Amino acid sequence: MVAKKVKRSDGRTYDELRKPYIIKAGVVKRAQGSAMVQSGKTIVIAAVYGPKKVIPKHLEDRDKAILRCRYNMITFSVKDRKKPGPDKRSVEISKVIANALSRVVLLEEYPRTLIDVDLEVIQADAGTRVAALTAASVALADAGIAMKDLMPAVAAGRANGHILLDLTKEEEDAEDAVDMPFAYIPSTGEITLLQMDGIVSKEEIKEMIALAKKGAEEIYRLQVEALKERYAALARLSEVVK
Amino acid sequence: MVAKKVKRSDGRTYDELRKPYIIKAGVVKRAQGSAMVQSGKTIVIAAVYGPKKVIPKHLEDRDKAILRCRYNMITFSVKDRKKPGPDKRSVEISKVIANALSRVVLLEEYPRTLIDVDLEVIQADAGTRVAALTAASVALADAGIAMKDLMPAVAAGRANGHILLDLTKEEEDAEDAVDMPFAYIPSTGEITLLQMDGIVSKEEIKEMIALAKKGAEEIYRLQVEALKERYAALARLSEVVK
Amino acid sequence: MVAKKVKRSDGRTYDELRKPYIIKAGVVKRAQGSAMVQSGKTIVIAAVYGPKKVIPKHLEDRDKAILRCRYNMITFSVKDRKKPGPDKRSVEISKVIANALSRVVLLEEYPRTLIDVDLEVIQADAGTRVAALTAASVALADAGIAMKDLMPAVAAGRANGHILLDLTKEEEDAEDAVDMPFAYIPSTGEITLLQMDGIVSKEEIKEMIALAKKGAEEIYRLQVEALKERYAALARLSEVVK
Amino acid sequence: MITQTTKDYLVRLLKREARRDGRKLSEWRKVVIEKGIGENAEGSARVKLGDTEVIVGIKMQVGEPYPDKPDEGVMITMCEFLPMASSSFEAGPPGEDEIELGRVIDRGIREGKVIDTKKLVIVPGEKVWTVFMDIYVVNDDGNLYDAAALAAMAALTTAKIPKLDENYEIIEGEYEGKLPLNHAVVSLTAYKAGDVIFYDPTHQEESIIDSRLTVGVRDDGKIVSLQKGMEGSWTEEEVLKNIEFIQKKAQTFIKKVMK
Amino acid sequence: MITQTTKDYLVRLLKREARRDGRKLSEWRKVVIEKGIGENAEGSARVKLGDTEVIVGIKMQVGEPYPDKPDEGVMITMCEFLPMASSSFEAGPPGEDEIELGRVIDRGIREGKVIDTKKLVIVPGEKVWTVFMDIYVVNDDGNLYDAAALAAMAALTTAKIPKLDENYEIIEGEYEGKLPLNHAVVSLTAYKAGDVIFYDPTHQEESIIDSRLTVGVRDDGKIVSLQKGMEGSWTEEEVLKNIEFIQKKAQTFIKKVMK
Amino acid sequence: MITQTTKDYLVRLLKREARRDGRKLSEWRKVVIEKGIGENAEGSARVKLGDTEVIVGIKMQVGEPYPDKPDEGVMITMCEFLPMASSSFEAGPPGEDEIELGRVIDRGIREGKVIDTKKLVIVPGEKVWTVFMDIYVVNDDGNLYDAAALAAMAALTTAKIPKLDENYEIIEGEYEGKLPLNHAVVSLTAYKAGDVIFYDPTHQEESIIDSRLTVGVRDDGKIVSLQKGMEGSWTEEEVLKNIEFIQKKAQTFIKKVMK
Repeated sequence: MVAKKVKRSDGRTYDELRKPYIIKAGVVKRAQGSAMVQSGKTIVIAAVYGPKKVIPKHLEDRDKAILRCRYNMITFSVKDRKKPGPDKRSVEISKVIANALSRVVLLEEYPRTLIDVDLEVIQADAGTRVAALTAASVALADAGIAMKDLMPAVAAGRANGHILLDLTKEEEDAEDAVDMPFAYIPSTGEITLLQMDGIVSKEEIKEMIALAKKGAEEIYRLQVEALKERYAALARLSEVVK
Repeated sequence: MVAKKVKRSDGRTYDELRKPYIIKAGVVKRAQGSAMVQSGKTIVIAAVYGPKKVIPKHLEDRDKAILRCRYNMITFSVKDRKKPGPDKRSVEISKVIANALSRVVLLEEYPRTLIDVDLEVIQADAGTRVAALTAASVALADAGIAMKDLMPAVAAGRANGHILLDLTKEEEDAEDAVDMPFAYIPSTGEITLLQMDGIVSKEEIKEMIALAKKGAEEIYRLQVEALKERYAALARLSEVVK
Repeated sequence: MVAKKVKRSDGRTYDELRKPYIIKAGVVKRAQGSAMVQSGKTIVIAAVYGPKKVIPKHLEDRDKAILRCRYNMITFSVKDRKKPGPDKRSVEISKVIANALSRVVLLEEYPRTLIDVDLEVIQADAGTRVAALTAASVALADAGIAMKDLMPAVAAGRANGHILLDLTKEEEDAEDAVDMPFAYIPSTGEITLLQMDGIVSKEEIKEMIALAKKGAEEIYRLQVEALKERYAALARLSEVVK
Repeated sequence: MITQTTKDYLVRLLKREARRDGRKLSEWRKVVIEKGIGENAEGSARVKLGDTEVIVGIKMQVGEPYPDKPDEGVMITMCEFLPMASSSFEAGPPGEDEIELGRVIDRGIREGKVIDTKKLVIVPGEKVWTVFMDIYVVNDDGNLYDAAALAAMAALTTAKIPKLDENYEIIEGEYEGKLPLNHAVVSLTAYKAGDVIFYDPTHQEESIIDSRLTVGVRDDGKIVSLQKGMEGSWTEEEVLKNIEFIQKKAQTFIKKVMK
Repeated sequence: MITQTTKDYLVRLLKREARRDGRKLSEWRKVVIEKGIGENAEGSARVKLGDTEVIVGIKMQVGEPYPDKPDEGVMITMCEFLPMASSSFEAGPPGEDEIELGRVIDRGIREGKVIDTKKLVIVPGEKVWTVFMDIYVVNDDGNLYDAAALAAMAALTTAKIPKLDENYEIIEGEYEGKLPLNHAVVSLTAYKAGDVIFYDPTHQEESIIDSRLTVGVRDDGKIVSLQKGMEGSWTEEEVLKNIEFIQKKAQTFIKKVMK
Repeated sequence: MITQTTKDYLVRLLKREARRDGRKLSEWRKVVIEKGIGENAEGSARVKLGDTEVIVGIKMQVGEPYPDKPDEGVMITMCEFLPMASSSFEAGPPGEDEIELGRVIDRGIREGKVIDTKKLVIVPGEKVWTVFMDIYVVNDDGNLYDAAALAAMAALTTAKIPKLDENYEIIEGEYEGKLPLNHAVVSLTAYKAGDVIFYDPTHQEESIIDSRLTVGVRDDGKIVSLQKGMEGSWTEEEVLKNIEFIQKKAQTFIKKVMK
């Protein structure tokens, strides 16, 4: 892979995350854990409730917790008002996100329980599912749920002939656009979410994966930062309380 | 409050209930208790089933009965055919009626049970929710369910510059119309349902409440009458059976 | 009833089943029992799962099995794409089929269980409910569920002035068309499904029933054949396995 | 809940051709037909059959014809058992019992060509009258099938077609005339408990019934619909005998409804 | 879950006119109003009332007028408690609490004639603007009614009408001007626990509440809506006294919202 | 129900690169493709992959284009697991497994630009063909993803565009010609159990699978879609290796489908 001179409309290089890229833990007070991810104009909030009782009981799993995700776009997150309620797209995304998270959450430690993860897209400008997944693992950690690791997620793709990291909606609308949402566990090298739309060669996929890994590692550092800040804030708070 | 000369299109004075205003208990044979209220052209039937088992069990309240209301307009109760099934309006009305009734029904006497109150608007000409509530407490009493008191309900409001009792639909369609549904326990002075739409001063609210109280007291007497007649009829029937 | 010279568009006499008329058992591998019925262009598949646990438990019948049918037309079984999901017609047909089957299945032998019968109309050219019912009892037998007898079903009707057996859609579209779906237990003479649309005299109904009985008896022989063939195939298979 | 003792007693009675309320096997309870019970409906009726009570309303709306019948109006039937009608008390989307009853009533009216749908065209191929026939069961003391059939036909006889303004909006309170009817249809239902066939059961009697057979009959004596219901079975002879009986009996009921 | 001990403690505090966070009975928590929080909405606002957080978005769509109001635009209000907002955590169609809150907020805005709907006509009788007011509860720390009322009014003040092309399609990013408003309306809510009436409860305090009374007030001091909620009751005197209090207090909040 | 003993046995077999039915890890079961199985569909096909059976029908309707694509036809994919297909036996609205399968198949066809949607315009901006692709799983013996992908593509190759009369109503039995296709796309799926990757699992083998990777490949060798499914994970190397394998293998399947 050669370093490339790409002129992106928002001034980024091909391998840069959007600016601002912000992760903040502890944004929803009532929740056991929560996080917000802002990636350019995309804003997603994640919140976690659980482990809790499964109702009705016959749905519980005696060996592990059930991890349930709801990915939802609020009506005014997009230009054309989104009709409230789940559609097929949000059902699929909720499923792939829950699948990916199950790889890092130690579900076996919470048999016969339910862990609920609510993912709300407040503003959408492409990359909402990866922002949601990135927020989700921070929210789970914030909730004190046992995990093997954090899981950063990011999309790589192609627009106007270039392989790019973290596409905006404008870039996704390019004639030759390719979008590849990607989630990754840096410590093990495991790919936990991988989807792709668009017409590409195997070589381009290779390039996109490499780029996505790089982006994911950067996001991982921001996830850790966010949690550190959160713990520091909590520590300050407990000082005050004392 | 000054006595007023108001010319209402149906010939009533400002503080009169519609004619006919009829309450009749025991109108639905299968039900444990039932009642019909006719207020002018508005006709509502109430029927009660319960206390009965709660299914599924996990919804039951160990300390008291659950009181569940369904307020429903039948399709041909209104000029424009009402689509079958609950809409937001009927969900809200069902809720405020159930809330009001909970103030008089001795729910603590029936722990872990469900009391169902079905309220069907057969013909609508304004004032359906207060007619429904008036019918409901008679139906509950007819069902022999322990209650602190009966609860009459009536609307006061404003049309064409006058504060009026028990508005018709025609009056509610006035340019300056105000509608204030109201329920009341005469023995304690408790207001148990209070809603209002329209642009008014505090003084007008005061006037409307006073008028509504007066109307409610009249309706209370009709409720008691209806139950007396019902018991008399049942007594006659048991004579016959003997 | 006089023998009639009727010219039907597909060359059949008035009392003939459509050609081909095929019954085949064991067509859906995963199911406990299954069958396919093809009647001319109408094709229906039936499959049986159960007896199995009833969930939720409070729906179970302590005295017998619940027999649940789903009659469904797939979207491309008809010229105008059928919207997926149940409509009122399919709910009614599912019910009358379940009712009819309950007359032959020994439900008392399987208390507190559920027997599910799925009936899928793959291609529709009239007579789908009787084809479904014919397939259902073969599928139940194939599943080894205890039954008093098989139950053949067929429609008789009228088109263009003639009483006819097993009408096609073209015949059903005649100006004077009458359709009478009919199910029958040959060994006992019991009529277990009977419906009728259209304007007829009592004499015509008599004639249609007689014709339908004759058709049903023919179908009964094909049902028995299909099961024999199925058992033979299974026997051959078990030879091979040995 | 009806106890097994009561059920056994009812069975014993029926075997002696007797009924708890003294009726004969083929005797109906008192029928009360009230027409025009809903001021906001284009047509309406209430039928009481003993304590059973069914109300039907007819609402007319401007709608589109079916693509395959551009020159005919449309009829849509809805049937709801009000939660108050019985102790099963359930709100929600129509269940299979409601759907079956609604469809059986619909079929009689439709197949008997009761409504002259050709006269319900407003703009050929584009705008026609949609006739909503909404059936509500208010109290279920048995034999909903007959009560609903009578109420539906009674309501149709009272229905009027609203006047329309130039934008095809309904002018409230003004009417073109009556809903044009070709025929009257009533369906009656035979009920079977064991080997005994009888008519117009109460709710209590329904607890011992195995099967029913509904027969739609037109004012000209034609049979227009059949529906065997429930899990029991019928012999050919039973079917034919009861069709014959209903064919005659229905004329009496049609007269009551048309009054 | 809030324990009985906590509840008892809160009751004892209230009886002494005290609250856990040191506020007076009629003292609100800190209110933060942020306007324009959603780039894809035609209008939006976030209100934080202590830890309670509500966001409201205004979306404008070309739609049809109601047949009986051909010369007015349409307002539709939706209210959803996001699952994250509280530990009840339920997705699904709106429940009765969401519906009541949505309808109470809607009623204040509608009855107060806040939006000048006469100016939302595009083609008279055919095309008008539909104003969607979508309320989302993000975090529930009590008194959603006031937070939602403030957020709704704040969002309306920021709303713009999109430009349309010749086919009545919205031109993205271009606007005709602001959504025309006649008035500002805010509703505030009195809460009652036993005999004590107080304002702006936290989620914890809500656990001991019997009833609430929401009063919609317009910038000209007029009362535009009332809603008694929950199972408790109010005396006439209590009602009038709290209406009077809210009537005044609301003007302070209206000023905050209009800034 | 598949017992733990069976599962352990299957795992042990796979570790030795062996399978219960004697196949190699990357060997598919016998594939039978039947085209034109539904007379009432505009296109249709049945695919059997061993005992797995999937049928797909194509229905064409006159509809409206999407506002942002006025000059293109529309494709809508529906996927239903018939209750008969497996012992989970559930009727009802599509669950998440059906939705995922439907969307993965849809994505391959859509992103591969298989249908020449530009040629499906009837009246530009107003009327276009809507192509319904309805996928039904009749029997689930594993690897529904490959069976559905093959059946969908096979059905598309048989689809015809109906003739329309002057009112844009379909003339039954007459056709303009074939549905215009630009390309053929087939997706194949790699399955992973522990560290072993293999293809075309039976239902029994699926009980030990951790993850799957579906790769959509076009007749020109381009990759058009990816979908990692289930809870397991993949290394970069595994992903690339299996993409490469499928890229080649798919051409064989495309040939079978296009025959």
